[in-house]
This record gives sequence, structure tokens and C-alpha cells, in this order.
Amino acid sequence: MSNVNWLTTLGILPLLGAVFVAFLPKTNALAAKRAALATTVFVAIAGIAMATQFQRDNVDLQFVESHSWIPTFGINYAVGVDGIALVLILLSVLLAPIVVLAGWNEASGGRWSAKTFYILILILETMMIGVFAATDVFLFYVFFEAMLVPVYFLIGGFGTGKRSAAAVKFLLYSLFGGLLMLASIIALYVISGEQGGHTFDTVTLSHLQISSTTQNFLFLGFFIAFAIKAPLWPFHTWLPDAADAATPGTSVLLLGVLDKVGTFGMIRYCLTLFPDATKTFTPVILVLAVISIIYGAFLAIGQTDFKRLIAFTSISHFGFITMGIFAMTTQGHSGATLYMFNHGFSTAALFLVAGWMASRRGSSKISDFGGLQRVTPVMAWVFFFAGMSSLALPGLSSFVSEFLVLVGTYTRYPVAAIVGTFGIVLAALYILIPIQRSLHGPIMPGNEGLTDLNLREKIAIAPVIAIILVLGFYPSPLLNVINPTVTHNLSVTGHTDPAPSIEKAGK
Amino acid sequence: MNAANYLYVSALLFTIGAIGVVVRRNAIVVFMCVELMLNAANLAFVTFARINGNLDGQVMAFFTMVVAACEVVVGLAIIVTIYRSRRSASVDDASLLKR
Amino acid sequence: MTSNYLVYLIALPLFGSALLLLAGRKADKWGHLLGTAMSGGAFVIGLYEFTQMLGRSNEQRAVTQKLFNWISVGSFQVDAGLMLDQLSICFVLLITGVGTLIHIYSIAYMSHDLDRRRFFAFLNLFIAAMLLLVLGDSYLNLYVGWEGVGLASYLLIGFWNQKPTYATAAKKAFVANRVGDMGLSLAIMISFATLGTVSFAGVKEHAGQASTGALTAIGIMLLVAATGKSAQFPLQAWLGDAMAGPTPVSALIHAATMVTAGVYLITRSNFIFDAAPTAQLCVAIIGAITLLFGAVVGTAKDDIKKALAASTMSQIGYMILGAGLGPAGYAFAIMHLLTHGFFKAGMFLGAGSVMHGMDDEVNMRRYGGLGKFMPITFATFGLGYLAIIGVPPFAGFYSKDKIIEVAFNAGGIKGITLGSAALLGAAITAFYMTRVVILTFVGNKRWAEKAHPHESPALMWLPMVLLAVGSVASGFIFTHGNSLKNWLAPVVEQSPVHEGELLKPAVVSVLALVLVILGVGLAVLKYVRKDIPLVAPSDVSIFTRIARRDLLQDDFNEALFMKTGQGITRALVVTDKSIVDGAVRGVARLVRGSGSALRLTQTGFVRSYAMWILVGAIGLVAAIWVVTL
Amino acid sequence: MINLAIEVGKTSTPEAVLFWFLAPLAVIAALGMLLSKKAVHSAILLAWIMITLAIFYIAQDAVFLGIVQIVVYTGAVMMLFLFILMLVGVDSADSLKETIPGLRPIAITAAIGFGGLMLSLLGRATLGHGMVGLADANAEGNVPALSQLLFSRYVWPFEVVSALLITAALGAMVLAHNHRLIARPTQRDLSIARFRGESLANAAGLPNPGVYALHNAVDVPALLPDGTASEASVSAMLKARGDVIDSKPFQLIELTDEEGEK
Amino acid sequence: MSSFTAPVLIYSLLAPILIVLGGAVIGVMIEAFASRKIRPVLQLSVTIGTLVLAFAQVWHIRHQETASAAMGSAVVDGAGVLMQGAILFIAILGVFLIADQENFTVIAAAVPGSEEETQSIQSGEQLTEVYPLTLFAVAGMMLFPVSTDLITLFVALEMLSLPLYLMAGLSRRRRLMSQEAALKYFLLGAFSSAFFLFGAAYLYGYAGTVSLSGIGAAITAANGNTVFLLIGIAFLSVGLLFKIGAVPFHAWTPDVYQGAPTPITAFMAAATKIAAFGALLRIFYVGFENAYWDWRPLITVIAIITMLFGSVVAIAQRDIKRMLAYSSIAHAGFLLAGVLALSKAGLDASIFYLIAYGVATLGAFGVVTLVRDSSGEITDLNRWAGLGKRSPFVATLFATFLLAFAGIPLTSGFIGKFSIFSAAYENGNKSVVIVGVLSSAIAAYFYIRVIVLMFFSDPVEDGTSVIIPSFLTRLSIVTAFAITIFLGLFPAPLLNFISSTAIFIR
Repeated sequence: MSNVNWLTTLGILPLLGAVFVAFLPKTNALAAKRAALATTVFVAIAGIAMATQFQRDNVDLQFVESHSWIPTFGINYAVGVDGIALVLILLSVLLAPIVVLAGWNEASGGRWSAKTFYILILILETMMIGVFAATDVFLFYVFFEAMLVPVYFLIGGFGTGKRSAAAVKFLLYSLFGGLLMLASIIALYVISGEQGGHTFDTVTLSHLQISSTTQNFLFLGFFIAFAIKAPLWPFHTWLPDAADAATPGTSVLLLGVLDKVGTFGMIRYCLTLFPDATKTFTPVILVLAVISIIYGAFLAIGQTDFKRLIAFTSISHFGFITMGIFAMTTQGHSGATLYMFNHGFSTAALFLVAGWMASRRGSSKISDFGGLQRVTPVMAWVFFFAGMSSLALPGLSSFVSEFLVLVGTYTRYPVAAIVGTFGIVLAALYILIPIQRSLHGPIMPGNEGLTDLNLREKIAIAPVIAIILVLGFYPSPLLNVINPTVTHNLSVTGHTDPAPSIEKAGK
Repeated sequence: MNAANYLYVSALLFTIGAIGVVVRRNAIVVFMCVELMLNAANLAFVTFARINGNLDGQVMAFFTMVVAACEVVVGLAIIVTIYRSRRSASVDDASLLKR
Repeated sequence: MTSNYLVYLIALPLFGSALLLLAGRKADKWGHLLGTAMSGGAFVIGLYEFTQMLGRSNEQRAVTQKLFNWISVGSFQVDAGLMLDQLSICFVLLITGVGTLIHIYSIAYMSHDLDRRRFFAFLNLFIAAMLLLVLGDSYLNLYVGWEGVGLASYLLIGFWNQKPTYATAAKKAFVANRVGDMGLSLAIMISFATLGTVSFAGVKEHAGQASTGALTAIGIMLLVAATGKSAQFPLQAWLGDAMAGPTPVSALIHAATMVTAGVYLITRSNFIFDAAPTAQLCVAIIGAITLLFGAVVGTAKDDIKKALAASTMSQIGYMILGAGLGPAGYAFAIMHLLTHGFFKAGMFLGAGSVMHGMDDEVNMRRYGGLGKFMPITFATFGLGYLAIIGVPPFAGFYSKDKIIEVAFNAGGIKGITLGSAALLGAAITAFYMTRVVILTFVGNKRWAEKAHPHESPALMWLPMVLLAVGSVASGFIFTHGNSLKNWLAPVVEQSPVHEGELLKPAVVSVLALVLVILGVGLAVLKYVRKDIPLVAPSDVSIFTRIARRDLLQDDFNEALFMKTGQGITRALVVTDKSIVDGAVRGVARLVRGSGSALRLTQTGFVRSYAMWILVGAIGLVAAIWVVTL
Repeated sequence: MINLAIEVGKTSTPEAVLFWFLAPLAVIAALGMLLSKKAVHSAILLAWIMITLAIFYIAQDAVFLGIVQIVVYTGAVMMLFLFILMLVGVDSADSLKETIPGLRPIAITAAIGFGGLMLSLLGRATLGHGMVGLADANAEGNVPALSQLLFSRYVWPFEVVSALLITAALGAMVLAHNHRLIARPTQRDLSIARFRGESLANAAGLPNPGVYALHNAVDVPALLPDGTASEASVSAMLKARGDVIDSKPFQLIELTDEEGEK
Repeated sequence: MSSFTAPVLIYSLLAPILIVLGGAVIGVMIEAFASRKIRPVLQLSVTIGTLVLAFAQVWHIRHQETASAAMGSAVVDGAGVLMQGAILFIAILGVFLIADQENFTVIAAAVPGSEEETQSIQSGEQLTEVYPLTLFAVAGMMLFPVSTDLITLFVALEMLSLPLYLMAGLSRRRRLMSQEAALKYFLLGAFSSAFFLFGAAYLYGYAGTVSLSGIGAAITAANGNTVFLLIGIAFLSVGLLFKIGAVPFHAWTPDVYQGAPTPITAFMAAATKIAAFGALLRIFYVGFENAYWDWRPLITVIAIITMLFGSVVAIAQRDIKRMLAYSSIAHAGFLLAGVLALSKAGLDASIFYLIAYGVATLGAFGVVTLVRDSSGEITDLNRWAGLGKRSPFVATLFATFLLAFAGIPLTSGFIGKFSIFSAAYENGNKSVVIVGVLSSAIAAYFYIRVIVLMFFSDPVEDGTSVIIPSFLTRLSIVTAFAITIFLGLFPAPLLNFISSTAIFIR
């Protein structure tokens, strides 16, 4: 590996971009947009370049950097990625330019100038990279909490409808979870102090001897924070509001990347730091996950608004991810990780198109649309494609992950998997019903004059579609990165895949 | 007689002073009750000085008197200012700031 | 053996589809030609592979092609691999052959549709997906094709989705299929958890080690999948509505190929069903129920396409029944599948031809006497009709009789019941098909004045003729020297057949023929001489009414699933708002409320503040008092 | 009295007599201070308590403090209090009716609770040693001993206290001192102003207060020839303080309207 | 008469306090002799010069530790030096705000609304006495945390309080409220110092000495029972807890914060907290260390009530200054966790927290002084709506301070919160940590509410505007902002300095 500080460089680039944008004149929105786009594209390229340097079969953290930050508390600026984190960082850097390009005019409805919008987006990108790259629990927490702030302003400042209420709900809900996690982090810090010196290093912390009661409490502190973030039933109610109010681009980042921090955290922290407590709580969490799948799907069916609908579909999808994680099998874990990546893109597609539809029509109510397939065929087909991706049509990337999750769960918890499988039927309903209402049927009054996607929008959505398609048929590039980490994680936490029952019988 | 009896007197006077602060409305009387409390504390100091056999308590009591004198000056100045503005020395009338 | 060409079977139509979809209007002029060419190309490759296969010994005929490693996580290893064996080649030829004919037919049939290019794109997509379905070398690969054909079916049913009912029909088909797909994915999961593999070869190899319970579970789940895709009871309801799609679609997808995927699945999984008798029995029962169900519904339909759809359902019931009869039946199930592919596709195309000439009128009560105006259509349709009712020597006779025969020979009550059902079905089939033919082609004309029935162009009747040839000849070819049975032998592992246990083949044939004649006669009596009212009479028996309502399948689904689902949805929406989010908001309100309440302690009176201090001090003193007790 | 846990040592009998005589008086005076309506009474009672305490100090070998108590507290501080009381109205009586709801019962409970708890606690206290007495400490006299401490051990707070005194002075200045922005008008200026004013009515000066025959104090407005009271005749300060008495009762004859018209 | 041993005062070590006192006296002289015209400039420069000089001296003596700097009355140790330095720093920033005399009455003696007052305002004069008063208060604050006997503590307590009582009443606008604030502050302050004194008496009675280390030694010796000790601790605590604004001794805080001139509120809120907590920490760490198990439950309960009460009631506030007051109450609760920690880590954390909180508070109140209409400052929260639109920069600064209060990472408040809670947890005070975390969540609500109001509400056209601040005010606020962010990003230098310096010597 070269001695480039990949992660720091990657993380700092958007920040520099933000600073640059800050110095642009306020009136020149176009310059801000271009600068933001250039930055994010550049970061995306850098991210891909970094990924090419990643050694797939090396289970250690890579691109590791560590500098003392607050030595008093043993806090380091320590970053590094394993396969899972790398995939999520890729997700972040790839989605960012898409969001910028797709939401070219998103900032226009905001309280502030476009400049502010892009500064916030770029800051957010830095934080997203940081949160996945951090290997120091404290650093992770810092990013985890700090990233709320730009999102908060993005929702509250540039959203629509009850944006400030939604922003506050989002922030308070997340802060509440974060503070619970802080309590756990403090406890970890103290325990590490008792056992050989204060540290926040994830690996060192995972070797602590913690009594089972304490583990349970600390686990809950972390888990609730992540469950709110993810969001898992019943901690989900902030999400529909936030997604409803936010601009499509913000929603994409919110659901596509930010919420992944929750599931990522479950793998990285809940699992490795508290293996025993994880075992204790697995049944409960699986129940919650299964409820999320079914509940989210039913509520999605019951929505009358596109954005809320997509939000609820995500709740269902996050149920799948959580289920995959807590199944504790390689398929479950790899599937869940891949699911995080794929869900990012399929939600991006859904949200962006829904956003385009809403901005053209001036409403995101499903009932305001009808017959779009004849008015705006390209947009309609893109939406259809996104919908298919969301319902995990085989051949599209989400199928691979969803199936892996299910199969991985089935081998250990068949009942959960069976109930979860019902989700795929409900998925058909929650996708096809709105598709029928908005794309099919006679052209609804008010829809006649809608314009189809323009070139910019097509360019923005094309990579999303391409990724969804390619990974559907050829997920190996990602799976090969994810698998070694997953195997390593499970083996150090003492989980082995259940053998096929014929082999068990044989023994 | 037990020398500690002075302590009981001190405690009683302190209590009465404290209650006075709560129940009286004239700011000057309220302030006088505070002075009573300080005096009660002084009595305790003097008594403890005697019990402990050193003069630190008396020195403390002495400082208390000086400090109390200063406090009286400032306090009464404030009360007079209030009185001039409001034509009332009742502490209950000064209740603009609340909730 | 490996072959490098298998992938092109799929790639050609897939490429055609993608190109047509992406090219947009620019491709309008040549899109249909490209689509047809792609399908035809696939057929050529299929033929090539078939000839290659013929040149090898029976055991060496299967060829495989591994493309790449698709999913590899831990022990879950799935290759993107293709396998062409004796079973799949039947399907490949059917799909590409009939498919190409229907492409050709569609060029003319859809010539006036602005979106013809898109139609061909979808058709190509279907061909690709269907080929993947039959070529995939593992259940998961099959699954991709399985849902792919579902998607294509959805798109084609809803091709004219500006009409809300058509859009609904498409959605219904997709959802019903998804229920089936759920079964398939569960089957795959169980298979992986039990056997550690999902490839056909792997499952076949290890199936013997697994417990019967697990195999039964897999079998039942596969059956669920089959019922969804093949419109079998209880997931049959979508097929009738699926006739909303353009008629070539009905012919290709909802008659000849896609709906038979369930039969393929069960036949392909013969090693599971053979080891799980319970599951196998379920298959047979479902098949028997559906063949009767479809037949009964077919008697009551006035819409020509729906009548044919009911017939399809019924005929697939026969196939499923055949496949459920185990090693003795697989070959006949496939045989019936193939013959049915010919004659039913032919009849659908005929129906399309009629509609083409009748301004898209589908109500048979408004036809009548069309045979004079559309001789070719009448002829081809008639040949198909003879085939389906099982008149020797037409194709249906060979295949259907064999199934009935095997059913009777299944032994015991099972055999008698299933055999009787199959026989009865044959009679009803004869009745309703006769009814269709009479109402459409015979008798006096009942159509409106402005209609000008005419024969369809050559591009349309040519495929019909070719299919009619198939309807006539295929049965004989397949049974000649047990050719198909032997051909399939390596795949379905035939056990020694106990022939003639209950009824001799001849007896069955005679019995069936008698019943067919009965059915035909009844229909002739009922419809030939009488005036057919233009509107279906309403003063009919309750049974007729129920049959017209598809034996209440929709009412049942609506009451049981839709209403419940809607109820749950509504309840959950309310729950989410008032209870789940309500709890959150409640906590927030509680905090705010206590804030407002505690705020009142700040009275503004300095004396009450002093009181607080005093009370605090008392509290401290009291605590001390307690601890120093 | 309660049996004391702190048995710190017996005092001499005269002191006991003094204590039992003065202590109850002090407590009663304190209660009186709490309950008397008039602030002045409270002040006087407080002064009495302070004197009592001074005596107690002296009795407890704190001669210096006793004297200082009388001089500084009773002498200076209490005078200051009385002075301010005069300023804000010496007569003003404090209604003892409680206006803040709920405060009275809480206060009574608090009084009993606090006093009871304190007395009870004191009864439990033990010190671990008896009363040492100040004989040794005061060997060279109370004042020298105190000064020893004050100027060596406690010299720092002693120095710092000076800052406190300055603060107090400065504070009083800030709040009370009122420098003139405009030069005070001289008698000449006033006179000119009177005559150049709009009306010459008051050119000769304002009427003096008092109804000479019956009441002759400055707080009674003068009666004008028409029988009305002249507001201008009393000092504005008195008016502001509300200490003006109605002059009606001091009229010689009731002037009715009819008579006035005649 | 026995020979008198001359006292030894190490003046170089006491110099910071003496410099400030000297400056104050010079200020008084200026009041007496300098002409009115030059007084403002003169006073300001003397004051700032004094504070800077004192700060330099504090820096100079930072490593010279001794318990006998002033015959056992005051100590110079790391913790004391840090607190003195912090107080001086806050005071300098505070004086920058005070320099904006718009906030102060011109003539305190005049009756509100009188002709005299109007004339004075028109004359453009300034109330310059506030500078020496500030210096006196600063001196008292500096002395408070380094005092090692009860006498000096009491004197210092009064010395810091008296000027504050006075200054609270000097507001130019809403003078009745301001005077009321002064009266309330004074009466309650005197009341609580009576408790302090009474407690001191019992401690003296228990230990036979007034020095903290003597009391500590007496606790270790354990003659007799602890009744006197506990009474002493309890009443002494009342006095101290009053100053820091802990529930139920908090009631003055909102009223005084609201009524006092905002620069004074800023100075008072920030600096008094440091001084009072400094003393509290010293008393509990040095004096009562060995009675930990006796006072821990009491302080725990008070800390919990304080955090919750402050956070919950702040939600219901409509006035920005009152809201900040309740926030300061909540923070007092958090800081009590540092007292409960009773460890080196707890001491370090407390000092860091005090500095971080003090700076942010000063900045926040500094911003409050800027938002005005024609009749003066606007503290009604509803009229802050849309501030982010009017003056995004100021609103951003204020939001940053609020986020620091809320303890959002990358601000100083977060590091403070983390360090103090971890120290408390380390010593087994789990309940305090958990409640602290919960009340932080509640507290976040009202901080965010203000941010929502500023950024997400549309401005009301009612003449509210942000004035262009004077250079000094700007300097003060921007410095506070910079420190808040810097300590959030790079707390290590300060933390290291604190942990290598902060120590209580006995």
C-alpha cells in the first residue's frame, strides 16, 4: 500500500470543497453547484481509486491512520476500513455526486442560498466518510452526532411542508439515542481504564472483560441509538416525517447513507464489543426486525404520499438488514452489508424520481398523478425500474442481498425468515399500487403538461440504474470485499454458520 | 448550666430569623431578620470558641460584624432605590420578574 | 459436456429487448423485425443444440455452461450457470419456436399500435427470461427467470394499462405470482439449510440423505410456486384477468409457455417429489382440482379469450396432475405440455385473428357464423379444437389419454379418484370447447352491422397454420416408440412402469372418447339450433352464476385477503400515528407539560424563593436527622 | 430542657442565672420582632436582642466582641436601619395577612420542623471533648489575644475586608449620589422665572401649609378663602409619601354650594 | 504580652488579587478626581490593563505552589491558579461587553422615568462606577476558590456578591425590573450567606478550627459524632449551592439573569459559576473528602433534581435570558457530577467544563445584547424569529453556543460533558450519569427550539434588528466562538495543561 493517507484525504476533500464554496459569491448559485459537483465527483473518483488499493483478503483494518487527538482520555484520531466500512464509504462517495446533480434545483425552495445548501451537503459528505472510517469509538461518536447538524439544517432549511417540525423531531430523536450511546461509551471508557488504561480503540475494547449485566446495559445503549438511526420499529416514527419534509437529495443521503450508520454500528460495535449481550438480545431484536419488515410494508401500502411511502418501504428494508445482521451467519451478514449498499441506490432512484415527479407536479400525493407513462415515459420507466429494484426483483442488485439475508436467516432462525418472506409479497403491493395509480390509467388532469426527464436528470440517474443492474448480475466485486471481513467478524465473536442439516445428521 | 444552651438559643434565633425572611413583607424587616440570622451565627461562633478553647471563632464573629455592616450599607441602598422608584418597600410588590 | 452457445440463447433476446427499450422511438421502424430476428436467432441456436444433442448418447446429452460465480458467501455458492438437457431442450424449442411464430404473428397483429416496438421489446424480454428459467442450472437461477417471466407477463398484461382494469389485471397477476415466488424462495432456503446447496445437480445428489420431512417441505413450497406461476388452485385467479394483454401475449405466455413453468419446475424437481410422496400427492390433487375448476369455469365464459384461459388452466391441471403422478407421469405431463403449447397457442392466435377481424370484439355471443368469413382461422382453430378435446389422432388424444391412464393406474382410491376427475374433465372440456367453436364459427351471425369480418393477413395465418400442423402431428411424433419418454428418461429417472394395473390403455381411450362424444353432443344440442341471446341470460341457475363468477375465486380472495389486508393496513396506519408515534409525542408533551407546570413555582415573590431555600435546608437537615439516628 | 448530649461543662451559677433570665427574653423579643406590625418595633426589638447577645458574648469571655456588638451593631447598624425606616415612612404598618397562597402553612410547618430538627439534632451531638474554656487563650486578655490573631494569622482576610468596605461605600454612592447636571437655579433665577411665568398667581410665593386655628402642621394643606384645600401649600415630598392629612375636618364652617353662590 | 510574630504574606503569589484590588481602587480614585469626559476611556483602559496584568501574574506564578501564601488563609496551587486565570479571562471578555454602556443606566440614583434620567441620558454620560465594581467582584471571585479557611471564604463570598448585587440593578432599560433583580439577588444572597455562616459556625464547632485542612483532619480523627459536621456541611452547602444555582436554591437565577443588564448577566453567569464551583470543589475535595459517604447521597440527589429541573423548566420559557438562566441551572447540575467524582479526573473535568461553559455563556449573552429594537434589548423569544434570515452570522454564532450547551460534538460542551460524566461514572455515580444524559436530551429540545426559531421561522417585521456591535463586543463574542469551536476540535492542549496543573494542595 502506498503511503497516501487515503481516508483522511478522502474525508477532507469535501470539506475543502465546502470552504471553497463558502468563498463564492452568494448570488452565483451556479458556481456553487458546479463547485459542489466537481468536488463530489472528484471525491467519488478518489474513493474508487482507494477501493482499488484495498486488499480483499486481508482481514485487518486497512488504510489505517492513528494520531493522538485527546491523549488525556486516550482518544485517537484513528481511521481505517474493513470490507464493510469500505463498501459503505463507497456508497457515500458515489451517492453524493448523484444527489448534487439530481437535485440541481433543490436548493431553490430553501430559506437560504444554494451556496449554503452545497456547503451543508459537502460537510455532510465529510462526516459520512468519517463515521464509517472511524475506528476509535469516540471519534465515531463525534461524527455520529455531528452529522446530525448539517442534516438538520438541510431538512429544516430546504425542505417542504412541516420541515422545521420534522427537522426537530429528527434531531431530538437522534440526539436521544446518541446520548444513550454516550452513556455506554462513558462506561466503556471507565471499564477500559480499569482494565489496562483508557482507550477507545475498537479492537482493544472488544477484548475487555465485561460482566454480563453490564454488557447488557451497554449493549442497549448502543443498540437503541442504532435502532433509532436505522430505524427499527418502534423507533421509526421520525423517518416518515423527515423524509416527507426533506428535499429528495437530502432524503437520499438520509435514508441511503445516514441510516446505514445504524446498521453499520450494529455490526461494528454491538456485535464486536458485546458478543454475549448480542446473544442475549438476538431473539428480541429479530422479533423487532420481523415486525419492521411487515409493519413497514403494511404502512407503506397505506400511504397516500410518495415520500412517506418510500420512507416506510425503507423501514421494511431496514428490518431485513437488521434481521440479516442478527442471524449471525455469513450469508446474513454479507447480505445485510450488500443490502445496505443496494438499498442506498434503490432508494436513491425511488426518491430522486419521486422528487422529480413532485417538483413537476407540485405535489407528492399519489392521487395527484395518473397516466404518467404516456406523458413522461422516461421518467415513468425510471420510476418503474426503481420500484422493481425496491421490491427486489431478481436480476437487480437488491434481490441478491435480500435473498442472502433470507437464506442466511433461515439457516438459523427459520421462523423469522419465513415471516420475513411475506415481506416480498407485500413489497409487490406497496410498489405496484402506487405505480398503477401514478403511471398507469388515464392521464390525470394536471399531468398533461409535465415534462420528461432532461439530460441532466438522465445523467444523474443513469449510474444508479447501471449499478443496480450490474450488481444484480455480478455482485462479486462487492461480495469479495465484504466476505473476508464478515467471516472474520463472525469467527472472532464465536459464531459459525449452521451446517446443512444432512451434515449434522451425518455426524 | 450547660454552656451548650447558648447553641440552642442560637438555633432558635436562627430559625426565627429564617422564618421572618419568609413571612415578612417589608424589605427592611426582611433584611433585619437576615441580620438576626447572622447574629445567631455569631452567638454560635462565640460559644464554640469557648467550648473549643480558641479564639478563631471570635475572630470569625468579628469579621461577620464587619461584613454585615458592609452588607447593610449595600442592602439598604438597594432598598432605598427600590423605594424611590416604586414608593413601596414591600418585597411582594417587586414581582415583575417571574415565570 | 459444456457448450459455449447456451448463453446466446438468452443473450440474443435480452439484447433485443434492451436495445429496443433504450433506442426509443428511433427504433419504431425496425424494432419488430429486430425482435423477431432475435427470437428466431434463439430458435436457430436451440435447433443447433438439439441437433448436437441428438448426435450424442443418451447419457451424454446434457450440456452446461458456467458463466461466472454469481453469489458466493460462505457455503452459499451459486454460479451463473446454464444447463441444457433433454428436458430443457423441449422447452427451449417450444419457447423459441412458438415464440418466433408469435413474434411473426404480432408484426401484423400489432401493426396499428403506436407502441409496437415496446411490445416486441417485452416479448423479447419474456423469451430471454423464460429461457433463463429453463436453462438455469440451479434453483436460484431458475428463480431469476421465474420472476423475470413474471415481470414480462406483468408488463404485457398491462401493455394497454391506460385502461385501469387492465392495469389492475397486471398488478393482480404480479401479486399472485409473488405469492408463488415466496414459495419458491422458501423452497430454496429450506433446500440450502437442509442440503447445503441450491443447484439442481447438488440437490439431486444429496436429496437422498435428507429427511422426508424436509423434502416434503421443499416439495410443498415448490408446489406453491407452481400454483402461482401456472395458475393452479388456489392461486388461479389471475389468469382470467390476464387476458387483458394483447392476444399474442395470451397465446405465448398465458397458454403455451410461461404458465407451464410450474410443470417444468415440478418435473425438474422430480428427485424431490419422488422422495416426498406426500408432496407428490398434493401436486396431483392440486392438478385434479384445477383441471375441473378450469373446465367448469370454461363452460360459463362468454369472452372467447377467458374461455380459452379457463381451458388453459384446466389443461395445465392435467399436466400438474401428470407430474404429480411421479415417474410414470412426468413424461406425459411434458408431452401434454408440448402438445398443448401447439394447439392452445394456435387457438389463441385464432381467437386473436377473430378479434382482429371483429374490431376487437371478444364476446362470443356477438360472433356466430364466422367460419364462412375466416376459413383459415376456422380451419386452424378447428384442428386445435379437435386436438384439445382428444380426438384421435390429434395431439391431445395422445397426451391427455396417457395422463388419464396413468392417473387410474396410480393405484387404490387415489388412482380411481384422480382418474375419474381427469375423465370428467375431458368430458367438460369437450363440452365447452364445442361451445366456443359453435358460438364463434357456426350458426347465424350475431355481430353488429358495422363489423366487417375478414380473414387476417398472411403474417397472421401463417403461424396459425404452422401451429395447427403441430396440433395435428406432435402427439403422434412424441408417442411414436415412446420417443419423448425415452428422451426424457435420463432426467426424470423413470422407474419401472406398472402398466395396465387397473385399466388397459385401450379401455381408457374408449372411455375418454365416449365421454368426449357426450360432451360434444351436449354442446351441439344446447347451442347449434338455439338462438343465442346477445346478453347472457340472468335467469340461470345458481351454479351457472357461480361459474360465471369464476367459482367465486375473486370474491373469496377479496373477502379473505384483500379486505383483511386493507383492514390491517388501515389499523396499522392509525396505530402508527396514535400509538407508536403517539407514545413519542406523549413523552414530549409530558416533558413540556411538566416544564410549564414547574414554571409556575417561579412566582416572582422573593419570599417564596426564600421559602424554597428554607425548604431545601430543612430537607438537608431532615436527611441528617435521619442518618444520625 | 432536653438532656444534652454535648456535656461540654458547667458554667458558673451567675452566668446561669443571667442566661436563664436573658435567653427567654431574647427569644421572646425575636418572636415579637417576627410578629409586630410596625417595622420600627421590630427594629427596636432587634436592637434588644443584639444587646442581649452582647451580654452573652461578654459572659462567654468575648469581651471585645460584646463591646463591638453594642457599638457597631446596636449603635451603628441598627441606627442605619432606623434611619432608613424613617426615610421610607416610620408609621407604615405591615399587614400580617399573608398574600401568597399556601405560604403561611408552609412557613409554620417549616418553622416547627426546622427548629425541632435543629434542637433535636443538637441534642444528639457529641464532640469528643469537654468545654476547654478561654482561660488560656485569653490569658493575656481578650483584646490582645484577638489582635494577635487578627494581625498575624488572619491578616489576609483583614486586609481584604477593606476592599469590602470600599465596595460598600462605592455602592452606596452609585445608588444614592446624584450629581447635578444642570446648575441649581439660584433664588434670583427662581424669582425671575416666577414673574416671567404665564401666570402671576404665585408670584408672591406659595401659600403656607396649616389651618392655623385648628391644626398647624406641615402635613395639612392650607385652606384657601373659598374653603378649598390648596395642594400647593404642602411639600411635594410629603405628598409623594402619602403623608398628607385631609384638611376638611379643620374647616370652621361647612360651606355649602348655595352659600358660596350667594 | 507575648511577642507578636509578624505575619508573612507572599505578595508575589497574592499579587493577582492585589493587582485587581489595586486597579479597583484606582478606579475609585478616577471616579473621584478625573473629569467626566475622560472617565469612560480611562476606566476601561485601567480595568482591562489591570485584568491583563493580573492574568500575566497568574501565568507567572502557575507553578509556585504553596499552602501558606497568606498565613494559611489562601493557597496557591494548580487548581486555584487555573480558576483564577479562567476568571480573569472571562472577566476580560466580560468587560468588553460591559464597555458597551448602552446597557447601563446613566444615573442609578435617579427615579426611573424622571426628568433627571432623561436629561442624563441625553447628556451622553456614562456610569463608570461599574468598572471598579467589576474589579472588586473579580477580586472576590479570585479569592473565593483559593481561600483555605472559612473566614476568608466568607469574606470572599461577600466580596464577590456585593458588587454583583449592585450591578444587577444598573440596567438602563426596564429599570424597575433591574432594581427588582438587585433586591431579590441581594435579599436571597444575604439569606443564603447567613446559612453559609451558620454552617461555618458548626464546622468550627466540630473541628475547633476554621481551616479546611483542619476540618479534614478532624474528620479523620473522628472525635465525637458527626452531627455538627453534617449540620455544618449542610448549611455551608446551602450557601454555596445558592451561588451556583442548584435546585432548590436556584430561584433567584432566572429573575436576576433576566433583570440584570445583559453584560452583567454574562459576566455573572460565567465568572460566578467558576468561582463558586472552585470554592465548592476545594471545600468538598479538601475539607470534606473523608466524609464522602456522608455527603455523597445529598449532593447526588441535588445534582439529579437540578439537572432535571433546569432542563424541564427551560422548555417552558419565553424569554431568552430566562431560558439561558434555566440552562445554567441544568449545567450546575452537570457540574455537581464533577464534585461527586471526587477524583483528579473529576477536578480536571470540572475545570475544563467551567471554562468551556463560561466562555460559551459569555458569548451567548453577548449575542443577546445585540438583538434590539428602539426600546432596547429584545429578550422575548418570539421576536427572535427569523434572526437567521436577518443576520445569519450572529444567528450562527448563537446557534453554535447553544449547540455547545447542548453538548453536540465538535463543540467544547461535548468534551466537557464527556469528561465530567466519565469522571463521575468512574467513581460509581452511575445514577447521576444516566440522569445527566437523559436531561441532556431534554435540554437539547429547548436549545434546538431557539435554533428553529432563528433559522426556520419567518421574521416578524416589528423593528427587531441586530445592531452593529462595537469592536470590543465583537471581539468578545468572536473570541468566545473561536474558543468554543477550538476546544471542541482540539481540546488536548487545554486538557493536558489542566491535568498537569490542576491539583489541590492541603
